[in-house]
Amino acid sequence: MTDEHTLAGAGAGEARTPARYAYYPGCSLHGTSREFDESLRAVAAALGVSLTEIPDWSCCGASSGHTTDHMLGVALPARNLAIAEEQGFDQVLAPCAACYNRLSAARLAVDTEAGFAERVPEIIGRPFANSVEVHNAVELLRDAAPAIEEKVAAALVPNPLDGVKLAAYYGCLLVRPFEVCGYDDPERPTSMDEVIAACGAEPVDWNMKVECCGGSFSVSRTASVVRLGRSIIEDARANGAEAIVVACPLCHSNLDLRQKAMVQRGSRPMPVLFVTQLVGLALGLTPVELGMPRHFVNTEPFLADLVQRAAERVAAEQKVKEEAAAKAAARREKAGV
Amino acid sequence: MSDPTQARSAQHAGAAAGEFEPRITAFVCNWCTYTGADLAGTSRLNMASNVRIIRLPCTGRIDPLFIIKSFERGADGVIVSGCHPADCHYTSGNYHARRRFAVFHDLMEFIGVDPRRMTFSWVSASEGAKWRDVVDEAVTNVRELGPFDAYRALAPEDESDAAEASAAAVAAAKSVAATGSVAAAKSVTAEAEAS
Amino acid sequence: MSRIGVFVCHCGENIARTVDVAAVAEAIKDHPGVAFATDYKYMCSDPGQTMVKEAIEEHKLTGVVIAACSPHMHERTFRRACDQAGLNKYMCEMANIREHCSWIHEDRADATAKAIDIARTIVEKVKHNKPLESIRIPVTKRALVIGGGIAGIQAALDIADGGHQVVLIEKEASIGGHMSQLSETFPTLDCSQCILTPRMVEAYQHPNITLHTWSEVEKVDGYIGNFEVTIRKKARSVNEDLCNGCGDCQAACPAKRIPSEFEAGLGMRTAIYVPFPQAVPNIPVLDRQNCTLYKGRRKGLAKDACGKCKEACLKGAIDYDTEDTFIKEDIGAIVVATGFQLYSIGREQPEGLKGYGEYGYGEVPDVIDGLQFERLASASGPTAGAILRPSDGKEPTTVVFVHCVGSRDPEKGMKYCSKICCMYNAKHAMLYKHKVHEGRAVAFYMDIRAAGKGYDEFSRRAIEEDQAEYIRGRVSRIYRDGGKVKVWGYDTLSQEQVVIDADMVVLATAIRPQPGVEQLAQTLSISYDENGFINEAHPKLRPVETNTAGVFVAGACQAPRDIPDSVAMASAAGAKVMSLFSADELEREPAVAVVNENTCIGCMNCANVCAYGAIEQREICTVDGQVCGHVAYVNPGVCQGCGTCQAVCLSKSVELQTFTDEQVYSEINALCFWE
Amino acid sequence: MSAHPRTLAAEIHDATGVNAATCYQCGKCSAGCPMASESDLRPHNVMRLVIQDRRDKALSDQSIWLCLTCETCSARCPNACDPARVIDALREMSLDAGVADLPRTIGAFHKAFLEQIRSNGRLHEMGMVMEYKLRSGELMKDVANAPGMLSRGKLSLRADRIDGVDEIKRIFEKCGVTP
Repeated sequence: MTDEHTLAGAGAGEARTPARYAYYPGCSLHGTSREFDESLRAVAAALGVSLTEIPDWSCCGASSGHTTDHMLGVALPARNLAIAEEQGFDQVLAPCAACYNRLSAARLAVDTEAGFAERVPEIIGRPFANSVEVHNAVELLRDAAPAIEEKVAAALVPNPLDGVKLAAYYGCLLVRPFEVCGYDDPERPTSMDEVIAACGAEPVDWNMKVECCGGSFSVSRTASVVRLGRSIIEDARANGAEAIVVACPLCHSNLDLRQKAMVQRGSRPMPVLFVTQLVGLALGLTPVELGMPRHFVNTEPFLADLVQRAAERVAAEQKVKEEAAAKAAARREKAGV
Repeated sequence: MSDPTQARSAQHAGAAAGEFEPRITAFVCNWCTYTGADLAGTSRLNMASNVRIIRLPCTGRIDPLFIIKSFERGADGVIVSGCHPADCHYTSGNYHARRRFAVFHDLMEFIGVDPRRMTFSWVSASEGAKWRDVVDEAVTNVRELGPFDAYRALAPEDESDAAEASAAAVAAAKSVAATGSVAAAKSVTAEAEAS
Repeated sequence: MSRIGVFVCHCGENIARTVDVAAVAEAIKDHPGVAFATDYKYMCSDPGQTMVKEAIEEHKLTGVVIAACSPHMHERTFRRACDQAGLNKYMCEMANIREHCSWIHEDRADATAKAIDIARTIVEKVKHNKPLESIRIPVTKRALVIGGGIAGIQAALDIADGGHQVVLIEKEASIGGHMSQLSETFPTLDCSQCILTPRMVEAYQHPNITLHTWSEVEKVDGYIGNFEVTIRKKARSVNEDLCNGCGDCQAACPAKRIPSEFEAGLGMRTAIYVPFPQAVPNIPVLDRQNCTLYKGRRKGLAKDACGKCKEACLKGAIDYDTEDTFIKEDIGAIVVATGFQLYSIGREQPEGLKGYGEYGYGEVPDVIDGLQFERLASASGPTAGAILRPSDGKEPTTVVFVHCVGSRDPEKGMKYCSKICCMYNAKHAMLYKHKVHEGRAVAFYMDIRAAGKGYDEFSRRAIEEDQAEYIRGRVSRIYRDGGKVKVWGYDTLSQEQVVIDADMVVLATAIRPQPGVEQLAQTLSISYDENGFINEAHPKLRPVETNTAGVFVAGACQAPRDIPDSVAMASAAGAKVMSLFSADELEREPAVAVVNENTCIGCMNCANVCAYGAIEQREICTVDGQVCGHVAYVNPGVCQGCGTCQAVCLSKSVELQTFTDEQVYSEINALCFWE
Repeated sequence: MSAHPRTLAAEIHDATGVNAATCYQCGKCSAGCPMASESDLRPHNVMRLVIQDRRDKALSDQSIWLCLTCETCSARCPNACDPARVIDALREMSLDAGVADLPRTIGAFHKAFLEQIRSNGRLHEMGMVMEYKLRSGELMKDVANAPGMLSRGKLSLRADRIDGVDEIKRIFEKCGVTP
């Protein structure tokens, strides 16, 4: 029964109705991670996916909610699902991994826990049939991978991401617990790697894909976050990644905002991109449109480098062409004389 | 899965209050379910005491008339249980039984018995706990349906003619075992009714 | 008027605790047709049986009901007693008031009432029992052993030495099974090949043993003493009579990079191959999946793409066009010894298993399983016995051994204990330390289960003498970290996280039954448990019998087993077979169907549903020999007594002895609920 | 324990559906726990306390508040003991019992967070940080980042309050939660 919603659309976009989502941005995308919101909207537009923000949506409670009270942790997300239902939607897009996890967990709880199906509507004071599927941004992009590939191939300008080594970082909330998320393998997820590949970049094989970054301790227990974040960044670096790709505001602010404390002085900073920003770049959107300047780890050197390498590739190709042309010309002359 | 203890606690409460206590006859095969019931015993799995077991070599041996007969003799419910499909000790007996009872099930209301009074299940020799659950669930269900006395009138001392009353339905069920068609069965029974 | 004696057993306290046995005897005493009723502490005891015998004489009993345990427990016992007292043994039945009553109820009143019902029901049945004679059937003194591992070999040799014919079939190209892959064996560290190979040869050369390798059971008909087994000999493409095992074909084969099953993927083989040098028989098979010629044929090439082995074979033993052949064997008894497989925990998982992505098996080359380590440690293995890790062929200086991978793991693997891993992990740690003295061997375990002669001493030796570091705790993650393999563990004794930079990790993955054992079990109509292991007839008293008479079980196909257990079990099965073969005929319950020719309308519904083909059509002739119709006839030798025919009989003309309509209806009526 | 006729394990079972008795202390949870090095009780120790019905220690130990709910333990548990969920339940009980020894900072964080939601329906990070600092006393920590956050538009000074804020208040009341 839980599969019905958590697994829906996994690996099969066509299984889902034409991409029309009730959009649940969540607090972070209105605050510390607005570039996630901006880049998602931009990419969605480019891919022809319609997002309708859930009117008057409220916070999902994040870890503070369920840590304090199980029912609170279910009721807060449920209110938003109920509104989406009211609006006649059958699927919600929750790009923030924390929100996605809480919304999905709430769905599961209402489906499986005794009495919840009755108590939750009573508590949120709204009718609630628990009929709305919850999906995350990676899921959306994985299913759109073919479309992305096409667009990248069709582009007139060279793809700046061509061959760039990127580490897909899933963290916890996107893949665990499997009963709640279930759209990808909890130990060896591949969805974000598929998106990276679709963008023409090269996903690196590394070890910290699903390790925890310290999540909600960013403010309250920074030391832990720094310790955990360091091992993640160093492993990505050790495996040749030029940047880390994430789909979770918590992971992002931890790895981006706290990175100074994580890496030794002098070592090259490791840009941390939202998966939507990555796709945006592949689709030819500008860094500004994608909110890149909002990052703490300056992405400009990285982006400049990409452009540079792209230019070099073009030049190289050009050279080959010209030489070929020259040879041909020479042969023609011989023949002519 | 209904709460296993429910049936029993209710039973003792009921017995005390002199309330309705379902009487259930179980037709089980010797190799799987009977042995499974033995296992329930050796595992000391407590269960409702309303069920009386009649041992047969195989569910394939169970003649639908047995079931009708049981109801006619005042059983409030009947359990038929044998080996899992493909596990039949006699390779295919339970398959034929299944085929037959599928039809028989359709004919139940026709002969005035609420199908919910019947439980068909597969309990293997290693499923003592499952047998316990089958028994307790059957008892709970039948208790809800209340006593069955539609056939009381049909219960004379000489059973034979009472048997005739429902023989038509059975003949139908049997002919299906041969023809495999429910429609055929229904028509046969209909004729029997008409005549 | 029948005179039935009812004997109610206390079974010590087992029945008496919850059932008022005296009350049962009292209540049944006045039941019509009951001549005598009593209760006693242990009916199955000698005095108890004597009591039954005396009562039969004294009260001129025509039938006996023993209200005690399950008929599966003691029916034989009491029927024998009646027989000795001169009462036809089929006039004796058990009323099960223990398993089906006293053991499953608490309320004494309920239980007693039910016990009386049960006794009454059986009394009513016995009233309609008829004296019957047991059926005597001939026994074919020829055994089939399925599986050529150590268990199968042992069973085959024991039976053959006992002077009986044995057909031994093996689905692989050679007998020997997993034991032939092992390096050394616990707890003695003697070389596996050295003790096994002679047995393999012995089995091959034994005058009483017919060996079919590259063969499988296709079909089994008949019953104990009289099975007819169809064996599929898979197309070998090599004529077993002509081949002299010179090996020229292998040398000539161009397809040389096929992962060898025998080397657990650590070595390569050719497309035409003998699995290993000591193979028995030393006759190659052609692996058509990987053969260049057959690949070509599958592509539909006009002419054959290869043919080198055929050219190379001076005996002309190779034939590319052979097909599977089928041979029928008359068999009296069958021993199932199909053995085990190791649970492979790579990315592809069997239905319903979550697998172990966290352990990186199949992705990190230096994470291997127990069998692969056996091959590394084996003198005949791909490294000639040197412990070298797969990724770069270097000698690992730190090796981690992980116990219970997929075992004792209800959530992600098997919930049972695989039994042999604790021992072979200790062995592996030792072998490694013996070969790499400076090396570090770390074992993560949950419990050390070393119950067996010399077993605990052995595993202690690994720790005390060979300094294997044993850490109590499961491993959480294993991944490649540069040239190392990182292992995240936890020491629950020192309460610390443990991270080890290993060079190689050996996973002791769970023991599972061979694939396809379910189908085989269904072919033999024997049962298997939820893990696919063959069920024994009784966990304590009939450990090598199955629920189908004449079919026995030995070795790891019944549960995870080590070599000594498998061999012991095989010899036990062999002994069972020989006791079956000790008589020329065997007795069978006369539970067979009989047709009443006067009422049979010859519709042959019964024949259609009979799973044993026991029912044939017979012509009815008039006095002057004119055929005037036909009726059904049941062959008592073939009939197994399921009674399906009776249930579908439209004219009530077929009757299953011991379960007649009369008997069943009496039982139903005995449960008359109208007060 | 007389105040608690029922065992801790029984209450955990009601709250989470987890049968603590299935935990055989293999330590796989603790082997992968990212916070193990920082907390005295590791996931399997917590399970042990539940099995042994050591309520006081289980509810009052600080470790349960150091759990990141990253779910690694639950994802790899061989017995579906779901330590993450059990710890969640323990935290709740611990608060109800008023014995929670949560590090001031973390407690302050959760309180500040929930206070924000209760009064605005959404998280106003700036407000949250203020609230948090007042509660935690860590007034100067992270101020260095604040300007950067503001300049990058990551912190807004104005809280956006939702219309249905009363609904949210009611949800908190009905769940009996007052930050």
